[in-house]
Amino acid sequence: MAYDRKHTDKSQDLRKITAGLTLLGGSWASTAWAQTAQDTPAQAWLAALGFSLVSLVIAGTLLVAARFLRVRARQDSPLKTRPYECGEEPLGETRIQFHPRYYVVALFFVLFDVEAAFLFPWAVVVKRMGGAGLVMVGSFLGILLLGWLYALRKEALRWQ
Amino acid sequence: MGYLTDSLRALGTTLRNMRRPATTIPFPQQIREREERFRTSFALLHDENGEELCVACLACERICPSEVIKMKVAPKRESPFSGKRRGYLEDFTLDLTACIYCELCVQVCPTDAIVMTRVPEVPGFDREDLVLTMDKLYANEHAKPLTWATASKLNEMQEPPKVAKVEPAKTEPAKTEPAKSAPAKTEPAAAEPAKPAAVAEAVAQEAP
Amino acid sequence: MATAANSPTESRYRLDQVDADADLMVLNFGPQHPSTHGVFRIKLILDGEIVIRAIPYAGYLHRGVEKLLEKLTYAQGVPIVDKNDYVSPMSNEQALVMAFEKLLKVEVPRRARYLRLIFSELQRIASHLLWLGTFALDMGGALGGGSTVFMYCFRDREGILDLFEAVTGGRFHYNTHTIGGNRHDIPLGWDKRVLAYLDMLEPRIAECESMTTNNSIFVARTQGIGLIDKDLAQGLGLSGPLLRASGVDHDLRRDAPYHAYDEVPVRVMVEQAGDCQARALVRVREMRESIRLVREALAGLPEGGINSGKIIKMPQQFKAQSGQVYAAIETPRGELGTFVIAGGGDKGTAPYRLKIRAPSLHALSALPWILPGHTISDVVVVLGSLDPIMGEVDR
Amino acid sequence: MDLIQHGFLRGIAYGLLIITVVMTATAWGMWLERKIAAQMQNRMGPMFVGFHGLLQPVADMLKLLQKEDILPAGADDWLFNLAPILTALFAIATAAVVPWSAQIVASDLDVGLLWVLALGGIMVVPVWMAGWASNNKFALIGGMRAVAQSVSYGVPLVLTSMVAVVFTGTMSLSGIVQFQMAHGWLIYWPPGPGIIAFLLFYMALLAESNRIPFDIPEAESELVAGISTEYTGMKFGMFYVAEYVHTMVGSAIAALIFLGGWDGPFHWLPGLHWMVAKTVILFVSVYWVRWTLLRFRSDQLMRLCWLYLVPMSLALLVFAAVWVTYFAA
Repeated sequence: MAYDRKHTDKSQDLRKITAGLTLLGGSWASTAWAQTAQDTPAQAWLAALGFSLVSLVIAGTLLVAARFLRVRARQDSPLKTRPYECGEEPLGETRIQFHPRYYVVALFFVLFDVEAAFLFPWAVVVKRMGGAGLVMVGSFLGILLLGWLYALRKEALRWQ
Repeated sequence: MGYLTDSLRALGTTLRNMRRPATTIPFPQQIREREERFRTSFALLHDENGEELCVACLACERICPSEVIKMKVAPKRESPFSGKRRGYLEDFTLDLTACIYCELCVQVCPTDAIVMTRVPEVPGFDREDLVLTMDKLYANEHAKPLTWATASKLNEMQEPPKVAKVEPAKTEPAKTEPAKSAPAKTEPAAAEPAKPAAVAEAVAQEAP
Repeated sequence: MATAANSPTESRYRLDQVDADADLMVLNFGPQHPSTHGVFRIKLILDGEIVIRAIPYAGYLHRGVEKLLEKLTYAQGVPIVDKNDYVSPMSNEQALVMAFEKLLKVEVPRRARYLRLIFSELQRIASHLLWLGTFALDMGGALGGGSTVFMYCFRDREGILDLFEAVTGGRFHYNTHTIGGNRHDIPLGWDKRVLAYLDMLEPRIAECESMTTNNSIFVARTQGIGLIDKDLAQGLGLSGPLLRASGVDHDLRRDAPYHAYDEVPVRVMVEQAGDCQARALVRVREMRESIRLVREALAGLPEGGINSGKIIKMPQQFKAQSGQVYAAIETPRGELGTFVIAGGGDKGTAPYRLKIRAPSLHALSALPWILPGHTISDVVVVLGSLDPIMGEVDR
Repeated sequence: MDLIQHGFLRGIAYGLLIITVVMTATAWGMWLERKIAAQMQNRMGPMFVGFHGLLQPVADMLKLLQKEDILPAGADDWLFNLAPILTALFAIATAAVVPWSAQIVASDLDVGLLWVLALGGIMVVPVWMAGWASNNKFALIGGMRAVAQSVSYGVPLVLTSMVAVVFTGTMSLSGIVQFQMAHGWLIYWPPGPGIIAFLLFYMALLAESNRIPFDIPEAESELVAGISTEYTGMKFGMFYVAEYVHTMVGSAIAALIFLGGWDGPFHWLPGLHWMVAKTVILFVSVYWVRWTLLRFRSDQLMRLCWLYLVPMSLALLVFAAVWVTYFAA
């Protein structure tokens, strides 16, 4: 039947290609870079900085390359730069004062992310801190949960 | 949570579908098999002697809902093959850019002269390429496979079965009493389904 | 809720919460938008992401079909309407042809009526499949699960197009109905192909269901969204699945049988909720019901002619000097009616006035009532659940 | 001097290598995704550029490079141009601390996990910049949604990765892997919480990398293209690439902290192979999910996060702390 045609099985090719690529690249890389030195923290941070620098350069290069390679229209029409609004003339201002109802989320976020900042140092040394640390953090989390429950009771997350 | 189980079920569905072969047909390399009646472009035909079938009766030009057919009628002259006086085309244009492929021109043709082809590809880089002139239409007769439908076949198919005859499309010949198709009798006598040639004459007489 | 809103601006949702100090954003949603199902524009007045007012604008796809039909003769008019509801072209032909037949007092043979039923039910399956795909696309995005459902639906719908191609030779532009019957009889072995196709389709619908209507994400997105209650639905003149989803048990196929629906009875699918989920469920169930109908009709397909004899030979062959008729059929979208006043053209060979009552237009008229209170995300869901076809709305 | 040589220069050298590899892998990851999606939808996907469309990413890149660069009227040009660079920077720089095997790591920070989470969290700033600067309503709403969603799902992400920190007692990614090599992968040991934490982390990862069912910031059926509506050419490409790099690095992180990183049952296979295999499996699974599910509405998403994911991850954290304090040997 016409709706059930068979002409090529490409899943076979797909599987072969992916497997081949991984194996080839992997074995080459693991033999080439088989040495490393134990880093001091300073070295590690500098390395991370160097890495970020490279990523910035690469990101910048792409844009600069695009600037040179791009095509330009011979005539610029004012319509071209008009913000897209489904093909209609944009109505009213875009950046107005309005009510996205997301500020509750922001408040929640502040609540929990600050908490996360406090918890991370503890998380590393949880075993050394022992039961005392557990009680401290537990009470902290308890207070947090009370706040969370209060927010829920106030229906802070139902903005419809 | 229902979300998790439902999502897993949906993931199973897509996994199952991954095993099915692709239904895509990579078009230029591979052309889909078309049905016998598949209709697209047009062709004008010759009869077995090599004479043009079209008698320039203007029936197709008149029936065309989007008015894409333009015909120029040559003066009547005697046919070199049969010796009868008949009409001839001087020019014929079919503008595919506005054609809606309704097949009415095929149906009204008294001599089965115009038919449709089964090949939809009418490639071209110009709008001109989409305008089928008489030369192109006559070239299509052999260049492209033709569809099943011609005027006489269409008319035969639509005719109420007065006599029990084998219709091409039936799984079983209509051996049952034809009285079942009662509506056929209520039909007024205006356009009694006649033989193609008779209709041709009738239409040709009406033409100016 | 028992009372319908009195005006489009008045909503049944918690609009009292709209912040009086905030500015309102005016957003053009469409005409060039990925999920307006064509070229359709809604001017949304937003408070944040919440719609407080929606003003629909139709007419971007106006082609003057009704006027054109008044210029063409009865015989020529039929192929023109195929493009109105471009998702179920045959329904347009049927609605028009039925009106003309009523006007010109032409009988349709029994076999043709059965064939019309089979075609229209297959058309319904195709249309609902396309709707399911695009509805999922509205919810799942072109780069996500939505497009997967979309592809499945299109893949399966392709089978129906193949079947129609085998009968009529066209994949979209069929022109297979004619005044007094059908133009094409089915070819040899076509019924077997249909049955094989239906057998294949049934499990595939279940597959699509597992990704949509049976999926809790889908339920979360559609339940309680776009509520149209009974009063509103009847007041706006909605029809088809929209009306049935609102709890009104109405189906022209059963209530005013045409074609062969009096011989092959229809089970009407009704849902009470009136929200987007109910509409989706009604449509999916209708697909199953259509499969059953096609099977039954194929089993009982009578022999005989397919045309009452007036084979179209020239444009002016049908004449009607006076009279006016209205004929309606139940298309996948609802009641598609054609109203004709005879006597146009020279010697009455064309309609004097022809009006097409398109169900999608009525469906869209519900938008100002049901959109307020929803978020932008819901706008596409509500619009998708109404299943509007712009070609039919603007004509 | 030693600092420069072994720190900065090594970072640059490794950066060049790893970024090249990661970006190339990402490019073909896109190809792979398109092929998988195509197979799933019974299509063929890219077929024309190269064998089975293998060169499609190159063609796409060339196309994007040549596109006309349009600055919409009324846009804030500084923010508008800065946003894609910053997005790409943050997305790629995350890879700095990812150990691809015991040896191959650009910078083995002792707070590697924090680096990843911080960069992932700050990703929201350029996204919001893009949304605000475009002077487009769809972009603005998309940006707002992106902020809300990123910020929300950042919390379970942080909390679940903290579960791993509690179990392993270190924030260095290679330290976490070494712990798992000694004690078993976190996904199965200790039994129960590991797998739940992994699932939560995975969901948060989907949300952070804007993948369906959590892709409301982009939500092209509603917001046309969300924040990238007004972006053309390479600037759009940067968002695109950043998204994929983000997903790929995120999969690598998930593989590291829950699936044992370069550890594998057969040690005759190099560690890199295990790591790459796990990353690719997670990467593919993200796309499998993406091409299967429908998306949530934004408020449902927030509610899902704050009502279920956050308390669940908090409970897991407490459980982990109790386990580590009293039950772990």
